[in-house]
Amino acid sequence: MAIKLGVSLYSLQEDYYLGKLDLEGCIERVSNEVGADGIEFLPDQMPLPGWPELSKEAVDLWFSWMEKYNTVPTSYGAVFFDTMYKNRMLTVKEVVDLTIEDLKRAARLGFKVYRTGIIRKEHLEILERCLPVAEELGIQIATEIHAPRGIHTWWTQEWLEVIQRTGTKAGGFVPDMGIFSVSLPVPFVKRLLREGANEAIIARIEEAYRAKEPLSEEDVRGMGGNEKDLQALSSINRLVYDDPEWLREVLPYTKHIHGKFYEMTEDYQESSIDYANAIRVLLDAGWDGYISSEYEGQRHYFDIGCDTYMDPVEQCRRHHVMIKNLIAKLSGR
Amino acid sequence: MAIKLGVSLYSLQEDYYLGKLDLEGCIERVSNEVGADGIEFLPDQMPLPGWPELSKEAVDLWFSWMEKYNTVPTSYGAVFFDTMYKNRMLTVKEVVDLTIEDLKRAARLGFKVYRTGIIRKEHLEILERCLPVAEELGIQIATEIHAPRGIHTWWTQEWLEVIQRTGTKAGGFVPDMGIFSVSLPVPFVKRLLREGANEAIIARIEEAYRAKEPLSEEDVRGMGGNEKDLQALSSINRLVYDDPEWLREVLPYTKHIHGKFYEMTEDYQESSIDYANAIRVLLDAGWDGYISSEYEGQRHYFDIGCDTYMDPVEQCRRHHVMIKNLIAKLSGR
Amino acid sequence: MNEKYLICEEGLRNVVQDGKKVGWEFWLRIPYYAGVPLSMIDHLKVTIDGEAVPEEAIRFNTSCGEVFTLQELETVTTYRWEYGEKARITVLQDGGLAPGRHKLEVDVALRIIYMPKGNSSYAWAEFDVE
Amino acid sequence: MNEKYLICEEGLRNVVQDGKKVGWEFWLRIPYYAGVPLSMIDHLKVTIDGEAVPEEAIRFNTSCGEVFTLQELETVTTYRWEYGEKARITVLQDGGLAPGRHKLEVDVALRIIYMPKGNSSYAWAEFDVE
Ligand SMILES: [Mn+2]
Ligand SMILES: [Mn+2]
Repeated sequence: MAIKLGVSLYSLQEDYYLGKLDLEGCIERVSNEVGADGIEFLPDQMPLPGWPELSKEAVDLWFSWMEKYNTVPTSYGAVFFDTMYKNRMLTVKEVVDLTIEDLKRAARLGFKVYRTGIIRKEHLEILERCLPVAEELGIQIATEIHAPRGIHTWWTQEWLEVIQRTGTKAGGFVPDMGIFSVSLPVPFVKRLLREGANEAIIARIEEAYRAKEPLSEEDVRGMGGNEKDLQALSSINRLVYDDPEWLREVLPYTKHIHGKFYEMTEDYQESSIDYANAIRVLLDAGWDGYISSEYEGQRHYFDIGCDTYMDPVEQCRRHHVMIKNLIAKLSGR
Repeated sequence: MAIKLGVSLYSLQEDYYLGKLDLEGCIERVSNEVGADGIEFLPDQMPLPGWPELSKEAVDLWFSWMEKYNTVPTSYGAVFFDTMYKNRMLTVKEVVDLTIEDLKRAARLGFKVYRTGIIRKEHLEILERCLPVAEELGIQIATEIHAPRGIHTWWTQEWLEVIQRTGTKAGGFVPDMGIFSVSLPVPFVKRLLREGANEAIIARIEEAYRAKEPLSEEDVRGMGGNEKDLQALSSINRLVYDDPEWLREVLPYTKHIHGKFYEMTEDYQESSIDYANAIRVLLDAGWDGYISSEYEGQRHYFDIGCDTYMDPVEQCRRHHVMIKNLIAKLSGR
Repeated sequence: MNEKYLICEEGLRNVVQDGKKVGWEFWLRIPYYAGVPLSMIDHLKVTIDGEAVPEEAIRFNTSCGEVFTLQELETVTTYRWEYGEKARITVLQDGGLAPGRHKLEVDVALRIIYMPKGNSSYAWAEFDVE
Repeated sequence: MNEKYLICEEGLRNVVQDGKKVGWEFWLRIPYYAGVPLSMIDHLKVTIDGEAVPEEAIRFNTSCGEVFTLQELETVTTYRWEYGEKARITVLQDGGLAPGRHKLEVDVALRIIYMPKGNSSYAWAEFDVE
């Protein structure tokens, strides 16, 4: 199939944070237990030895893992360091220089997609200035389309304008499936309920969100909502539900997708995100690329401790089953 | 002959500072007008384009000049950046990393000697940690033996200890001929006299220095000395006259020498420095390497303006004549 | 972020030098989902038994043994606080902490570009000190 | 060092923006025998007609067009003040300088490792301003 499946090691972050897994361990579990070959990682989260210097030894180590676990590098999760110093923002030239160094590291590690994110207007100029180097390196600079900004916002549209104006082959996007959110993340709602939110009020907040008639603070207070209900409201205001059809506008420049999800049930459902329509568009467009599972639910279980964590590996496995099921069903197989 | 002659572009600094010469112009004048082939330069003084990044283009440009002017790179004048930040000194590791990068640049430009200088105790550890990289690059890390410190001071002796203890082939010295000073720099005395110093008092200060019975401030005041005479006294206290025989202790680790001088007369004399005895030792030891002329007299003519500058190119030419004359005379040719 | 796991289970210990208690220390994980150069630590406030520790008394110890004051951290771009690293935080205080139970509070913020309002995290814990 | 040539012969000029005089500027060479990263400028004091200019009003302009305050310079390691470069120094001052003769004084210091007491240079010049 044209849609390939991978995992962002971001999904396994809590186990790494607490010292239960190292970088190799994460790759091993993705390969052996999720059964996927596409590896996305954030070097600043799970650095190779000596990072941010990248020695030949570190490169060899990386590829030895890729070979050992039968995996391939997909997308490299980069960050901007504009805020390096307290007394000033870095200049455009300084960020360009750092980004070019980073692009080279990504290319040396075999990545074809350099996922970054436009935050400030300056980033458009910065990334445009990096495009020639990216072309030379054969890597795509892809800005993530991520809530609270969607496809029809300047973050996406102005980068699209740069791609089309320059005619570059090295510019693109990583749409994050979170832009098709139909409700608050399930584990977040569970936590709010543990903390005292009202189930009925949250249900009405979510209905109003789906009806595109969002409630106001006054509305929620009028229903007798407490601070936790208001937290649900302010969170839902930062969610995005883009029409999945809009994906077609960016798919020609998209090689990689973030399969954001918050909680997979035992029967392979993720009720917070409209995967069905997104996958339908991808299939219809004949899109080719990796979807990286990006699990982001564990943090909502911190209050009740490590032992009741959802297992991120099992979560990613279920996520892949869901996508495969959708593909099978939608393509009539 | 085993003693080869070159010029440190440091000698031409004022013309560069005032925009009369660029880096290529300096090399051209050394080659065509001094008639020497050995080129020493300080990249921080006369940087190649894009410095401190060193592009392939910049390297090609450098070697195109070496070819065009029939010159060879001798010693690369490096500096330490410990004081990069106002709020702290750089750590040993940070300076090691910067120095390793710099060693690589020096090696790429074809230099065989990396002239640096030990200032803080930490520099001993820093340079020792850089030795393995220098060995790999085939470049010698040479600390300058420069007044106010001479051969028998810790700066020199502790680096000698490192060289002998490690058995490295990549550690050494650049003796600066200024450690054989027999009087204040001639142009400095001329300036002091223009500014009101007393010729007789300065002569007595210099005599006492040569007799190793230095005068005190009280002595000079007692002779009726003024502030300018006292300036001569404090300056002479920072001069060094090492026994030229001591050179033999460091010559086995010496590939390059700084031919410091302050003013060459028309008949090829430099009266402030004991070149005769130093050259005698070099010849007797059969020393092989470059002496880089390092003219440092122009600054003392700033007060009477550019037009009366000594011409640094002519000064270096005369300096080479002096050394050749000494070699001929001392080797009985 | 990660508030529950910021202060590490290693607890609170006195620092003894030449037989004298010269301060105390604890271990801290980063309040973020990645590592950062140390210069991106925007503030690190420490409170013990309800009393704020003077900023000048705080030292950040890197995993490779460098020691920085908070003021020095502002230019430290070449050393990182890695994700999951337990950074040792030392507080210089003659006599250290008295034996017994103490309440430690930390408020730590990083400068992250997509968090324009700053990323400040608060955590507290109680530990017995010998 | 190089005191005679620090202040450049380009003199002193008002800076006009949208038809208004918003400050004035002059050009300065480095008081050293090599170039340095801008963070190594330890201080840059400017005096006009005997009056010290407030530090916050001073701007250092790099040859490639970046503009930094003196406080920002403390972390600017990636841009250099090259040996022989005429750096444009701007002083923000509403109304600029009145036409006529003005006395400019500068005191500039770099942090150089082998000059433990600092390397401070003083220069002055008088110029006519239109
Ligand atoms: Mn994402
Ligand atoms: Mn020298």
